[in-house]
Amino acid sequence: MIDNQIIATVLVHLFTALIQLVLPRKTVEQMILSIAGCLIGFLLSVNLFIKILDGGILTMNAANWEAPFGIVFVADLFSVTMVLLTSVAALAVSIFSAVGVGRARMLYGYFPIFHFLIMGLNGAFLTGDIFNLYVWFEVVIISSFVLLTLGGRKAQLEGAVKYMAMNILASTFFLTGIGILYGITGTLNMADLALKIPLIEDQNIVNLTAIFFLIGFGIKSAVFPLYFWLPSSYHTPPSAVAAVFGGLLTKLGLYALFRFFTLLFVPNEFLKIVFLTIGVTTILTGAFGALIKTNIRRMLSYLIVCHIGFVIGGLGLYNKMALVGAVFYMIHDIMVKTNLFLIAGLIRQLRGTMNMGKLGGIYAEYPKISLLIAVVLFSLVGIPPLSGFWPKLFLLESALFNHSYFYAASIILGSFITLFVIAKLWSEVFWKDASLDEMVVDNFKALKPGRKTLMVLPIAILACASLFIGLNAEFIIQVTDRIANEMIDTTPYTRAVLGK
Amino acid sequence: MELLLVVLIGALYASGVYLILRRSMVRLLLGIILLGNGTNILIFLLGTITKGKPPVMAADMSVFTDIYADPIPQALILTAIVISFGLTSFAIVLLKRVYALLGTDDLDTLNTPQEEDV
Amino acid sequence: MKSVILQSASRYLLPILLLFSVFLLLRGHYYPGGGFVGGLVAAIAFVLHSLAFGTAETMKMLQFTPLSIIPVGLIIAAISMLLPVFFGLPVMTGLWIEQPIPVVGLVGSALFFDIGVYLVVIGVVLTILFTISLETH
Amino acid sequence: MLLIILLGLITSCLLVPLGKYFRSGRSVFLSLLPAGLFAYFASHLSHIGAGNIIYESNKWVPSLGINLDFRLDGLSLLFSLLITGIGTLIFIYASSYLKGHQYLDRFYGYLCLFMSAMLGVVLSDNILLLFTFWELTSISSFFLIGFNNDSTVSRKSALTALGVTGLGGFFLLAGMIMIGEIAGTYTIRELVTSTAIIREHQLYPVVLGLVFMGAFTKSAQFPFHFWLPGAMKAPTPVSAYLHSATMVKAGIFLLARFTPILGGTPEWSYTLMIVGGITMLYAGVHSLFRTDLKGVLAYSTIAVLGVLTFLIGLGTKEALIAASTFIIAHALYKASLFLVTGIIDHQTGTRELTQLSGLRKVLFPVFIAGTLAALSSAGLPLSFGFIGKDLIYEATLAAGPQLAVLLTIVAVSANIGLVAAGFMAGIKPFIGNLPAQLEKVKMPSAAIWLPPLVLGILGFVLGSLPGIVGDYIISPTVQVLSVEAVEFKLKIWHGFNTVLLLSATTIIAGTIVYFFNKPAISKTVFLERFNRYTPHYFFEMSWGAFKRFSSWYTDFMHNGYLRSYLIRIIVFAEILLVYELIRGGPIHIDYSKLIPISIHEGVNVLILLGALYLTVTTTSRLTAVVGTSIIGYAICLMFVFYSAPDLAITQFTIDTLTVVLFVFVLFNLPSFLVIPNSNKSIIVRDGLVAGSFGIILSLTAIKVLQVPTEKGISEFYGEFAYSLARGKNVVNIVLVDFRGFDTMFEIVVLSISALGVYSLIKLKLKTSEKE
Repeated sequence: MIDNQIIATVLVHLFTALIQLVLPRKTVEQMILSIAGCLIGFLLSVNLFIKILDGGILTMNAANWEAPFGIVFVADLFSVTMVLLTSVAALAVSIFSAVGVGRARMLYGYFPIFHFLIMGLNGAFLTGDIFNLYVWFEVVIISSFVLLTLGGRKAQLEGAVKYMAMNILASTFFLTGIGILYGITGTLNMADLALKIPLIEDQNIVNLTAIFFLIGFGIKSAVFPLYFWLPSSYHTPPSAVAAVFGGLLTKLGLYALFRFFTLLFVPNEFLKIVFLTIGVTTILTGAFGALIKTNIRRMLSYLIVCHIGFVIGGLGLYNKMALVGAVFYMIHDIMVKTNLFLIAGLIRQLRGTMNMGKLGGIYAEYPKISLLIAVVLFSLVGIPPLSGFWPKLFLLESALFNHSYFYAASIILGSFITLFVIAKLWSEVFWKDASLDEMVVDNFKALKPGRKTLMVLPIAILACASLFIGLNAEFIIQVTDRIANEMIDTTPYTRAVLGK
Repeated sequence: MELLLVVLIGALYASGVYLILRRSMVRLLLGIILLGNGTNILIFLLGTITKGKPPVMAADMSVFTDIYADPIPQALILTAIVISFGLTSFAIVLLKRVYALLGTDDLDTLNTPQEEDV
Repeated sequence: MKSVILQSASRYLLPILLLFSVFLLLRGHYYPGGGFVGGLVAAIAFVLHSLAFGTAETMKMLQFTPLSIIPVGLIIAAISMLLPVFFGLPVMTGLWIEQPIPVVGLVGSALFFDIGVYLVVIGVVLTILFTISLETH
Repeated sequence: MLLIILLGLITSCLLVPLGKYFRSGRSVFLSLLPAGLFAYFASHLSHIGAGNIIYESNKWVPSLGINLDFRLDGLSLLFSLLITGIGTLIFIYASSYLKGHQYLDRFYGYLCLFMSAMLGVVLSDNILLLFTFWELTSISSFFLIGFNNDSTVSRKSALTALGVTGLGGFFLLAGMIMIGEIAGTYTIRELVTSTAIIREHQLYPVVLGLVFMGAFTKSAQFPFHFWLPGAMKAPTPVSAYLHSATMVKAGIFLLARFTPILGGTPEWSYTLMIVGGITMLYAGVHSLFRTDLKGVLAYSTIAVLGVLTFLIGLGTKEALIAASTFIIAHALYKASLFLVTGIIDHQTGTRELTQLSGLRKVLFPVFIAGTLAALSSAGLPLSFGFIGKDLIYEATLAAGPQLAVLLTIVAVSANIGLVAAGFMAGIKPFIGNLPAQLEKVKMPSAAIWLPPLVLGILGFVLGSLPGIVGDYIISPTVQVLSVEAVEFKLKIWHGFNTVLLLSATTIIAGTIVYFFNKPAISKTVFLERFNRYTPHYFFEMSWGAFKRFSSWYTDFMHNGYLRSYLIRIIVFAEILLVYELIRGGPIHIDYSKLIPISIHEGVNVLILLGALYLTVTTTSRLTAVVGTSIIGYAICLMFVFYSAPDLAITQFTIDTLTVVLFVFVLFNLPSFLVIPNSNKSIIVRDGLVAGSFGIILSLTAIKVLQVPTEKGISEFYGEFAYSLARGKNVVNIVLVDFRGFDTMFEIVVLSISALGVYSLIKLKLKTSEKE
């Protein structure tokens, strides 16, 4: 089936970036191009999403070589959902960047690299070939290195070194895994692998291979005990960058884990225990860290870790309800975490710091912005009926049903600590009086009204997306339910790709 | 011969891991390069190796008549080599910047405490 | 670093290596070689030149910044990738001119793609090395 | 009913843009909302009073079984009327009490939100829907407690309250999910029919524990009661509304709702009776030691909540009647007392009992309101409180031969405390001599003294005509709570019996306690000596320890040393891999499949190993780089041996370029690795970790080599390379055609890294520059 539309969501960012590269000194044009590109990307992915939702899985054989001989792109509901969320987040961040990222960074390629990053994410979600996935991973990694170091501040470089070392290690594991998989099956196509792997006589080798992918993607998704790069680096780059990272990068790792461990390697008892243990420890680690951090972005970094634990645990339970919960959680998390880092950027613009001890008085001064932010904060906590509540319900239900009481307890603890730190953040940053001994630097007031809108609009867009997810939970559940079905029964996927 | 390569792969991975566990950033980078080399040889070996039969057809042929080396691992390794060149060169320059900023390549000193955040 | 022998050697080596790199690029479809290898060899030719004469001299000779080659190469490669779409084919499908051309052989979109790769590789390698060497000296 | 619930929510949303019009006295018009709702619910009195239940159902999230199912039965009607009725008075009161407050509109916004949420709790017919509203009450309470957000104490109290009720909420959620799982439904209507399944399930005690956690935290039962006195930092209308009349009773409501589902077992009864009993005694005693008016009221509220929990635990028909009646009685007189306290605070600027006296001379209507409320709280005949108290004693006396005496003693002693506390709050500030500094106190506007007076009078009106309440509200409520049919009448007069004697004893003893227990600072100080033994202290200490542990753990795990992170990652990978390797059993090598070694290959590998050794051990940076490059060239040679000419050329050029790059960069680095890294044990440890990693990889490779390789795809490439892709160098064909996409984005990777290098070198932001 020839359907170039699948790849259009990737190409639009490629060409946006290329045009921007030709205009290196024109930051305003780049800005406009960036927003336009993201908007087109968003429309394309909405279109694609609707198409997949109404129809079935679509594929595209790059270079017109039949799968499994060429590289195939597969748009199933899971990947398309991720693409759609990525494009929403990208749109918001590109608008925010117009004000949130300084001109100096724009002159040195901020926008093209941002688009390369989004392109890489979309490509990774859509590809049906493991080596091609590796290439997309590398696109993402190198773009994130550059975005992380862009500006070259001390903290940024320190974070980047750790980020780099651990992410390259992750790639090494991933590539090793690919080598072994090719060695035992002679193919790189995921659907083909899904058919060939169960036929291998020595399943021990398959399990061994699975662990390489587990470690590789585990590092990318920042699970315990592989998460260290995340709290080392996420507090350093500009908030627009941190928003993309916080919302999407770890989700790419999770996406890959879910893809590999539902399609290629179905978790056996041992792997289930490993995933569950990882889930529980990740939740606890994140919760403990978030509890004690007083810098907003450091705290958010740990909250990311904590909530990844929720999702991984869902994979460990490996039943339909848990998978629905896990995927729903990812959907919710992408919207909210992206937004929270943008909010952190806005707070910094308002007060010139992200240290909770020095912050305060925003509620008195900007009541409407505060209320907007409150909606996002409580979505994260999962106050019903906001978006975080529903997936937690699924996960908790599944955990209790399967007698995974440790996991259930850690979900409760993680949720409670999230609630507590978010309430603390609200009380410190918004309620507390602006401390008088510190000179408050309000860079926001000085902005022109149009630029103020550019900062608040993306937050409002994402908040609306969260509200939509929360109040329209039934729709999201239907989508995730289908995704979970696709994960459990992979024959539609392989049939769509291989035609048999 | 495969066994010798197996030993070599083990040695490359082991030295790579050993080097990335050092305090010096130069060694970290060398370790990463060695790990990359190890992975490449692993892919090469597991894709079955063939002596003296490159996957290139003779000028007057349009199909292969003889056995030939598996081209896929070669293509993969080529891509991987080039990609890791991109990554390492960026990393090497990062090393340079870190050194210019801190005056050392000691990885243990790369810690700005939370209190100094803005 | 600026030894006389190296200078005179590289003066002759530069054109020869460049020619060789183009040769590698064009015949890549039939023999070992291709855009990557060609681009790397060409880059090494310039690097040698810069080692002999100094980076500033090489930059002067090039008359354009290596950074600007990168988008050019990327765009060539991207267009040859996108071209089949306008013929209703999937992205990246090979398009061929059926008449063989002397020396090069059959010409198709793959060749343009390879040329794009060639240019990108030159641009990238030179950007990295020249930026550093200009900074260091 | 959905609309009824949403009205408050909509109003609160509308207040965001329209708030500026409601910051003045105009805000009093907002009380039309609760008043209207009250009228709506009141209009259902006769219908519900006849024992009918109104259901309403809207689809929301059917996949989870969460729908907007509502029910209006006696129990929900009782609470709805309290919420809207007292709400109306509070809305009127607040418009005057917080007059001129710059955030008055926000206050009403939160209040409307709360009212919606609370109505949602009592009207839900689906337990998860109930939970949804339950959490919303916690959140709105958080915002209201912290309303005076510039005060540190307010913020801390708000956080404590949210922490305690929030934690309870999560437990409740788990409990509800388990109930739903056992019974297969979340609808209360259906749950009532599957009582037996739930009660006999092995997880019943766990479910019970979880639900109790939710109810106890919300209703401030011992040992979770400590958030409630703190919550008194909220403006007085909030204390009156949320923290005495309605929200804290949500826990009681929950227990009542679950009585027909979970109740009646010994576990249920004894837990509730014990916890309720401890709470009422503990809080009753505490209330006598307080000198802050709100403190007195807070503890007496806790005591009442204890009584209610106790009665629901008792669970007999009499007890349930008593509980329902007492909820109304308490709501009326306690809200009134709070409002009186608010007026005193508002007009005199203090709530300290030791400084207040003689206020009847300046605040006469308030004095009347306070006295009426205090008398109702004491249970004087003709007051509604009297009927409530009577019923309590009736319930305890009917509890069965062994228990009756004990329970009655407990109930009487708690009630004595309540009587005294009521007098202290409602009468004490008004009698005696008026101190000079209070002579200038002015009468507030009618909007502020009418609500408590209305409540006070209502207490006596209902007390004189108990039949109305009894027939229309209490009897349908009890009907919902108990399984069998109930027939009863509320009466003023039961004749001379034990109950009357007990009531009289209570009032007399309470009065005596009141006269002998003079409020004094010294008592509060005395009480503070026991602070170390209170649950609050215990929770604070545990929370502190938990935080210290978190801090230690986080610093331990995330210590800032890259190498310690890396070693943990590697070791984790090794553990998993070794586990799988061991499970796989011994490895067999089929030597016949292997290619023989030739000399030059062997020599090449030896060179490689030598260079590797050099790279790892040298202390000179340059030597290390040279070693790495030798490795690269040797690998290149290997590619030549094994028929990979393209790879060989690429490896050669890339290796050369890497070395050049390294040399450029090392140019201004010191030439020796001077970092002290010589700690023997660390080197040995790292060596072991690295060595085992190498061995694991080697073993894996050997295992994989034993698997026969499929070559279907590469054969396809070979076959069609020329015919379809027009080329003879298959590797190149793969790169530009078969897998051209890889190459396309590989050059993107290269380009990005070049851009990155460029910006990394050229762009140096100063710290002062913005993000």
